Amino acid sequence: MPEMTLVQAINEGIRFSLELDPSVVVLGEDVGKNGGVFRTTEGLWDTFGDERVIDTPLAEAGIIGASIGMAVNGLRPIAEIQFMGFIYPGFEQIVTHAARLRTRTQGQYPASLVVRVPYGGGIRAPELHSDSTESLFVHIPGLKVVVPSTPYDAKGLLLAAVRDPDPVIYLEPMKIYRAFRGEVPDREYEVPLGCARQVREGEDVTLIAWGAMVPLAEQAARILAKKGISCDLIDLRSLYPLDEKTIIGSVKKTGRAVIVHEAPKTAGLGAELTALIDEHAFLWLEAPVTRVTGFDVPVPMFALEDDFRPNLCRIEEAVDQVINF
Amino acid sequence: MPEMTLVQAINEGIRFSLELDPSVVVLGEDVGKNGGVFRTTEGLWDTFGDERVIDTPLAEAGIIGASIGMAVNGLRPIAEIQFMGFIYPGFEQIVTHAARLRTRTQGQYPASLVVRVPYGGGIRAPELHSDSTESLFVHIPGLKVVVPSTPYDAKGLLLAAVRDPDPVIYLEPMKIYRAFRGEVPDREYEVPLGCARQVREGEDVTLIAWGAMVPLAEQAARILAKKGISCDLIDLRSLYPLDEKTIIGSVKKTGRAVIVHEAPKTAGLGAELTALIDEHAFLWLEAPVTRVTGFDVPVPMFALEDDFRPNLCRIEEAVDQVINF
Amino acid sequence: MVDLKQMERVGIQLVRPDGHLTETGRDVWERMPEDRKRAFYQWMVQVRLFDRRSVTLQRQGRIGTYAPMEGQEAAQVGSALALGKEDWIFPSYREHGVAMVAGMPLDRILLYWMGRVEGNRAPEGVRVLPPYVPIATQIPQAMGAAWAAKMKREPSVAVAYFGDGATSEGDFHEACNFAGVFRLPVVFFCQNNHYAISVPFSRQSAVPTVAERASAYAIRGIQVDGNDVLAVYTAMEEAVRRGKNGEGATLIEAVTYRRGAHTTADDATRYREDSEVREWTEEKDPIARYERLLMEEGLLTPDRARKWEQRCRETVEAAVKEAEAAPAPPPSHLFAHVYKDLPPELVRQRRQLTGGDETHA
Amino acid sequence: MVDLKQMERVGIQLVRPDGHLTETGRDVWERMPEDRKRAFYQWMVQVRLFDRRSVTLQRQGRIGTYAPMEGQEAAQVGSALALGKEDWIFPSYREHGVAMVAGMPLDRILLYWMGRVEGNRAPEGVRVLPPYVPIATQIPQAMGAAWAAKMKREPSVAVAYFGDGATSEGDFHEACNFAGVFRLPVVFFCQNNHYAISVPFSRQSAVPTVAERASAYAIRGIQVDGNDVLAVYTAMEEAVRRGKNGEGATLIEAVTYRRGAHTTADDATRYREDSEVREWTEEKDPIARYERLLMEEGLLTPDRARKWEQRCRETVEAAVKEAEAAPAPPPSHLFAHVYKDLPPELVRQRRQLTGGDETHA
Ligand SMILES: Cc1ncc(C[n+]2csc(CCOP(=O)(O)OP(=O)(O)O)c2C)c(N)n1
Ligand SMILES: Cc1ncc(C[n+]2csc(CCOP(=O)(O)OP(=O)(O)O)c2C)c(N)n1
Ligand SMILES: [Mg+2]
Ligand SMILES: [Mg+2]
Repeated sequence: MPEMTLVQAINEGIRFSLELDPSVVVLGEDVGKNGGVFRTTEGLWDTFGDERVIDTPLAEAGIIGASIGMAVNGLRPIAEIQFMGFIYPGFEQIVTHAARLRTRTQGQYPASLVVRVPYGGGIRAPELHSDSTESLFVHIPGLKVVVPSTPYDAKGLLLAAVRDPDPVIYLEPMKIYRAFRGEVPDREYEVPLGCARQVREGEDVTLIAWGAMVPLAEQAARILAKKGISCDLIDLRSLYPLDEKTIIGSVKKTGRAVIVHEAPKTAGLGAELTALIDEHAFLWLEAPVTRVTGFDVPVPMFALEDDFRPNLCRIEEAVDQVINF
Repeated sequence: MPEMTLVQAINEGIRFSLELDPSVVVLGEDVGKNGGVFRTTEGLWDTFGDERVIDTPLAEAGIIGASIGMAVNGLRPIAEIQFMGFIYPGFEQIVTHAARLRTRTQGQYPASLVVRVPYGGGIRAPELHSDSTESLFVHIPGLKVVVPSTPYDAKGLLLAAVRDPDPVIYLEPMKIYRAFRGEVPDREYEVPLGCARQVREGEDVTLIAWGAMVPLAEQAARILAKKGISCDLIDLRSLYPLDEKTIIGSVKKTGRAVIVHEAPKTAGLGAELTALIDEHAFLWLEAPVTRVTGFDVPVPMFALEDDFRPNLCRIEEAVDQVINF
Repeated sequence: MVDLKQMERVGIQLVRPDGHLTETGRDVWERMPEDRKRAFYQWMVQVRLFDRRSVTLQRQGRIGTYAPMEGQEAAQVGSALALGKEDWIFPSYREHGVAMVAGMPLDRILLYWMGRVEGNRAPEGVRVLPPYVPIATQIPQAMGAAWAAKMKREPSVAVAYFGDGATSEGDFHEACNFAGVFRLPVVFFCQNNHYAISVPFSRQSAVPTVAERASAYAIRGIQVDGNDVLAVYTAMEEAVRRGKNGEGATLIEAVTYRRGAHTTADDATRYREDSEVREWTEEKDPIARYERLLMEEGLLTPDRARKWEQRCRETVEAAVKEAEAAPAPPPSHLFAHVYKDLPPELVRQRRQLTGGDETHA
Repeated sequence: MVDLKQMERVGIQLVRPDGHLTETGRDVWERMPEDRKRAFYQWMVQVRLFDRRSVTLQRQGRIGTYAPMEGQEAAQVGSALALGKEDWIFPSYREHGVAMVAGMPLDRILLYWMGRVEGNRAPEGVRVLPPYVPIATQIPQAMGAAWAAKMKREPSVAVAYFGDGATSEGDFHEACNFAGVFRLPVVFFCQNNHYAISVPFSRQSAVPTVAERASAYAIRGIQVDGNDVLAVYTAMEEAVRRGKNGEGATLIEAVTYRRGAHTTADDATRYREDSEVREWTEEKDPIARYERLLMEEGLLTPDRARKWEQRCRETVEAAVKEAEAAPAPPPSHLFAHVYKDLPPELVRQRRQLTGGDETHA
């Protein structure tokens, strides 16, 4: 099986989607001739032409609004927003329309589209390029939100997202775009939305992470294992819907949970996960659910980004804390 | 002391602000000659003129962007967004700039401004007029978010918000704009941001609510009192920063908490409150923190809005549940 | 065909306010089939009666807040009649006239204003999207639908209906710009009724017409007398033809006036002069003008007018009855169309709402 | 004063690419003080050397991703030199030249590209906002700052600097529209360098110039040769004068070219022809042209040019040293300016970060 980076796997996923379904189109800034600023769409413009891989003007509301209109009229758009920090001009179109069109039209126009968004920090990107505001989208009923953390999942989730009847925000953790390679089957396959990935089995504490936090949590789990603490590590993959069964099941087993995310803490997705666990596994909990997150400050410029982001030390401390509560 | 509705008290607050500080300006759609679609700015245009109470073109990014620029250049803008469902075109200006300008300029330009936003449902308003997406703003570091639920607080919080050095999202619960009158001193006073209001003292369960949910929770508390259950009812008033002391103190006393909000449940502010309580009062909790919220569906058109919104029955049930857990 | 190019920017008028045809108007008129001439009238009357009835229904508390469109009948009927079944309509909240002409049943329109989401759904084959309440948001979507048609090589246009106020929003700009760059078969149909709620157009725009904004996008811009149904129809027909011919987008500004308040919750006397309202009502009414023309041309008699009015009233009444009799869906209908398949948390929430009663809505 | 009105839409050029003055250019030149003539040159050289040095620093890993502006020196220097201390500058991420001229110390600009937020803060009295990275967002804010100046009756303009790509964003439209409606003293200064990253202007706009978009807002629109420092300066001076005179806003399109990549992370060969780059570099360079003029006018000798270059290099080196020596703030600096006063949760988080060390950052 070929080994690829996350970026290559996403590219594969898009390529397969374009090949398999003539109604799929890709649109966004620099996605065509340039192959995307991260090369995610590399080669697609050459293969599928200017009508299916479209460089648009610089206007996010235009891109997402157009995508909704295309979906209404029978296409399957994959829109790219260049960085999560630049999705906000298109926020209204997502929140007010993409998310609600199925309900508003009683199933007639479900706005089946995918919005791909590189997100998160850790790559010393310029200012305002490192937002991680996934919880904003998770709060909006009608949307689905997914994040791959392995090349395998990247392709499979993308194929699933494109075929999904509902609008999907597909987040791409930039930090691990090229951090490692993984096996990616050279065929059509789907990783179903709504299912978490059990990365590692353990008994003492549940670790929940997604995107670029997964390899970090894995590393933490390995270190902790040496100290005799065994972690049940869950890669959420699907931020909405949540795989409650896996999450709750794990916490019932371990009695303890640590959530790791890059976004600021207050009202981040960690809060929802805590509340979910509290609701469904209250009697099993041996310690408060603990969040290791970005601090509640604007995502800093890169000189301080390592101080802002969760790190091994903070994860270990949190695990210590819940173990010794 | 004069008795006023919430709308009148807000109007008073704006009027005082305009009188006390010549750098205060009011801008938005229909805020001038028309006095605001809810009459919140009634009479102000006549008194303060077209230069200080400004009818703008229909463009929310323009309104909020202009407000930020005004703040940079020494004015104190009070921007009105007509309904919360229409704030999203201005979302980028709020999230990317208003919230971060103090940090980005190292204190030089703090973007001291107020964005007033009528929000929530329950008034049989037309479609898409009833959003309650406060948690989106609470998640953004750099913003403050407040909601009055009494005329007294409405004026006092507004005066405090206008003078606050940080950008404040001032939410106005439309449902109780005119639902009742309350005493409002005819003088300058501030209700400090960051402080909750203890509405009712009780021993058995903590009820947390804000905005239009406060009178509902009060009613529930009265009914429950008759059944022998005493509620400690907290009106948050300040959604960010949270008055942790009051919240945690109450839960430590009662051991139980029910949170009531109109917004959908998943990743709503109730999640953060649950996580906060879990973090700080874990050992005091006798039952899971329970959320009574809007369902995770797009805010419906008004025929079904009563089914969507929290009601007495659901609050009582939740209290029953946590009491009998 | 009429050479509209010549008339750009001056505002096209084919029927004068006094009901007389202009010279070009006469040309257009001669070539127009009689049933179309009648259709203009019939629809305008029907739309107006529906609108008036709706205002009354609101006063009686039988529907919620309503957005009246009286005064804009020519703009709506004229434009909608120029569209085919293959064309897409992305309306605002004031386009009841457009929706009706396009095939939206009257009772559904009423249901919408009763706060019933079922009123949003068009019958099969009627390409009318639900009313777009957040201003200007429909414009990029219409552009996208047009783009899809172009890619699929389908001869169809998409029309975005919006008001003068909407032209201030970024969405208007972005949509027009895409339409220009990609030469899309989209029609931007702006009813300039002079106000965005209370804000006059002069505070919305420093240029005196919406139409001239087209030049910033290299798309065609036309200003028509929006109270002249013939002119509106002709302009729209030409825009549709151009779109389907691959000649790109058109921005049509139909200059008109809403006689009533912005919505039934609005008090228009706070910001409009009586004399202005009177002028538009008495001198520039779209129906009176056209009625006069039809009578003069021998296509209408007072008697037939009365009969038609009667028939419209019946149609409207039947729709009111039907809407009011439409069985209310159960509360669980909240969950019916949020996702194709409900996630577990939503299944639980629905159960909570129904108290365990799991029958599908 | 030069009558710019006449030259609107055709693109103003006062110095030809070969370094010769046009007829009008000669007029302008004669009336220009000598120190200004030198300043143009001196700043352009300094800016270019700074820019080249920054690219090298990036390659050496001493600063982060950097946005080079070589080729746009005339547009930036010419426009910035027309501003006074009382004027506000809302720049994009490529306006190092503008910032420098306006008084932003070079080491701060470098600090910014080292990922240090302290680089964002201008010294007292320097009205330069931090670089605006999200495209077009600075435009409404500049408009608002100008509005405040107008209300306060202060003779000052606000300038929004942005690129050709930015004109596609809704924010551009909304800001221009407000500026037209309220006649605000704002200058919209667009450097049309032909590309938004890889996307050529022809895919950004169906109209061939940015300047003509001004007509949609009833504001003045001017296209200037952005590589002609004299023309840029003159256009900007006039726009500033108009603004301060209550004549409203101006949209200036400075036609220019970025020689290098979009940023150091970009590979421009993927989307630009070599020949195009060569043409702009060899035939239209803003500095070469002006250098030639100065030499011909006897204001510059090769020797003085070398000396000036040397001095600039030293200035830049000193700034590099200073920036690299600037003590890094502690991690707790993350919390230094989030709010005026830290809420309890943030106090706790800061403590968590510092391990209890509560010294203020
Ligand atoms: C984005 C947004 N902002 C504000 C509103 C509130 N609002 C509803 S209608 C309206 C005026 C619209 O005016 P115009 O576009 O001229 O259309 P008209 O109502 O005159 O038909 C406003 C401000 C809204 N619905 N959406
Ligand atoms: C809202 C937003 N969308 C996308 C981006 C990503 N991006 C950064 S620069 C750029 C191109 C800008 O082009 P232009 O406005 O012409 O300015 P130039 O870089 O040529 O100076 C893009 C798309 C961004 N920064 N902000
Ligand atoms: Mg209008
Ligand atoms: Mg550019």
